[in-house]
Amino acid sequence: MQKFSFSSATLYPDRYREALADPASGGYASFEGWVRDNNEGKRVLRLEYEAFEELGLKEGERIVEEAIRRYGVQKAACVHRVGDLAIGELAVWVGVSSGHRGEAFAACRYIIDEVKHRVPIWKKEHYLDGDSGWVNCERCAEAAHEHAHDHDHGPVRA
Amino acid sequence: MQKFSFSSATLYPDRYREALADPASGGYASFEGWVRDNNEGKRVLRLEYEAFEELGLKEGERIVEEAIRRYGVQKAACVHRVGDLAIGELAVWVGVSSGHRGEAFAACRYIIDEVKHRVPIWKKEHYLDGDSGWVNCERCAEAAHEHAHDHDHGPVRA
Amino acid sequence: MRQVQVRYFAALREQAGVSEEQLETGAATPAELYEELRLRHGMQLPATMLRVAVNEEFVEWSRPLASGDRVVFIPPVAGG
Amino acid sequence: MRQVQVRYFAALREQAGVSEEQLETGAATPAELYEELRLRHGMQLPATMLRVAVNEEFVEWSRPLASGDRVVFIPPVAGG
Repeated sequence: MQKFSFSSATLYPDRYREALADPASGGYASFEGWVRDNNEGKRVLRLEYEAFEELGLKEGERIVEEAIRRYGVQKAACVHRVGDLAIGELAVWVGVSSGHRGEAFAACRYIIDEVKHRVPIWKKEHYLDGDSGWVNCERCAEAAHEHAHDHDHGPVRA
Repeated sequence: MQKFSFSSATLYPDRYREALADPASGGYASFEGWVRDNNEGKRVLRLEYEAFEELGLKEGERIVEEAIRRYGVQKAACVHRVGDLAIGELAVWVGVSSGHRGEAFAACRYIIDEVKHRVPIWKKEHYLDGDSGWVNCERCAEAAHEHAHDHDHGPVRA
Repeated sequence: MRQVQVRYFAALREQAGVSEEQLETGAATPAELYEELRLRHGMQLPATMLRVAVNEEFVEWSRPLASGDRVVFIPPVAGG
Repeated sequence: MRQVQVRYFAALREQAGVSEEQLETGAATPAELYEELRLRHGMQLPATMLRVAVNEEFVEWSRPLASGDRVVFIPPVAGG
């Protein structure tokens, strides 16, 4: 399987795991990110992931290759959902097979941490109170509000 | 699901994972131990797991409860195969769901480490060269050989 | 003047009100281009909160722009 | 004399040639019982390599044995 990919349809960890199976690997660590019903005290109803896929694929593949090299694991891969997701749905899957479990855990952790920080993916949460917001982008939200406000009172676009 | 259990049939991680799903949990870490085709330089053909199940269930449940308390994770469970296993088969599964991924990884690691050291399960490997042995029990094997040797030359039993 | 393509994602897409545009610009670098586009679209996010990619690779804000470049300004990411 | 049940697993089961037995013993503790059974079955593993459980709980080797106790000697484990 591809070391990193995006999917606009439901993720199936059992299928991906088969691709990582190796008779020389005794250990398999995986991580899944599920859509939570809350974030920072707000009730979340659903969310959207948007990705800059062309760059995301390259950066994601670099991360997985770094993990394989750094921890000497057998195989590793990551799949990230894009589009609309409901509560409880699987947003991201990471799997690593290795001869030793310590390295499998470390590589898996490395991949999810780096993916969250480096791959151009954005998450918009829709809240119970009708509000919505781009996660990690508090000032983006502020800016958007100010912009909308300005807009109500006159054109701001050139 | 039970926090710890044994199974004499194939393990199905996808089913167990569903039991750990929780709308408040954003992270799920899991570990699987697969039967490797080699151990300490010897080619392994198949293996057997034998367990003292009555005590194993209690000790396994204690370990999972310790992990939940210690790392504050939402839910956790472990299932261990017993009986005859072929190369590549799933021997043990651990899953942990949690609000935060750091704790999910730590709890998962704790459970597999403790299960390997504390739960009364024994693994017998059958090698390509026709030999076989109980893992972690080098002196058991020696003792067994000496016993067999003695036995050829005269009764040692009372 | 250079002909460049700009794509917008997430918060920037919503602020710009467009997901992609072709434009003629006198901007010599992504930094200059972003300042130009902020004025045009009223985007209020400062460049310090963004990263920038040209032709599907992360680049420095000071990298010279050439005609035909594909530019993407990247707001704070939130995968996983 | 006490009536106890002993179960054997893994390497000990193979060495003892039996997986379970009921026996009358004068042994007052699991430590004494194991020495008695080593002689009877020719098991060569020293008690220092084992743990012991009575009535499905790990116990000290010096715990007093009572009639009806279920004893298991536990060779080095290898789960996972």
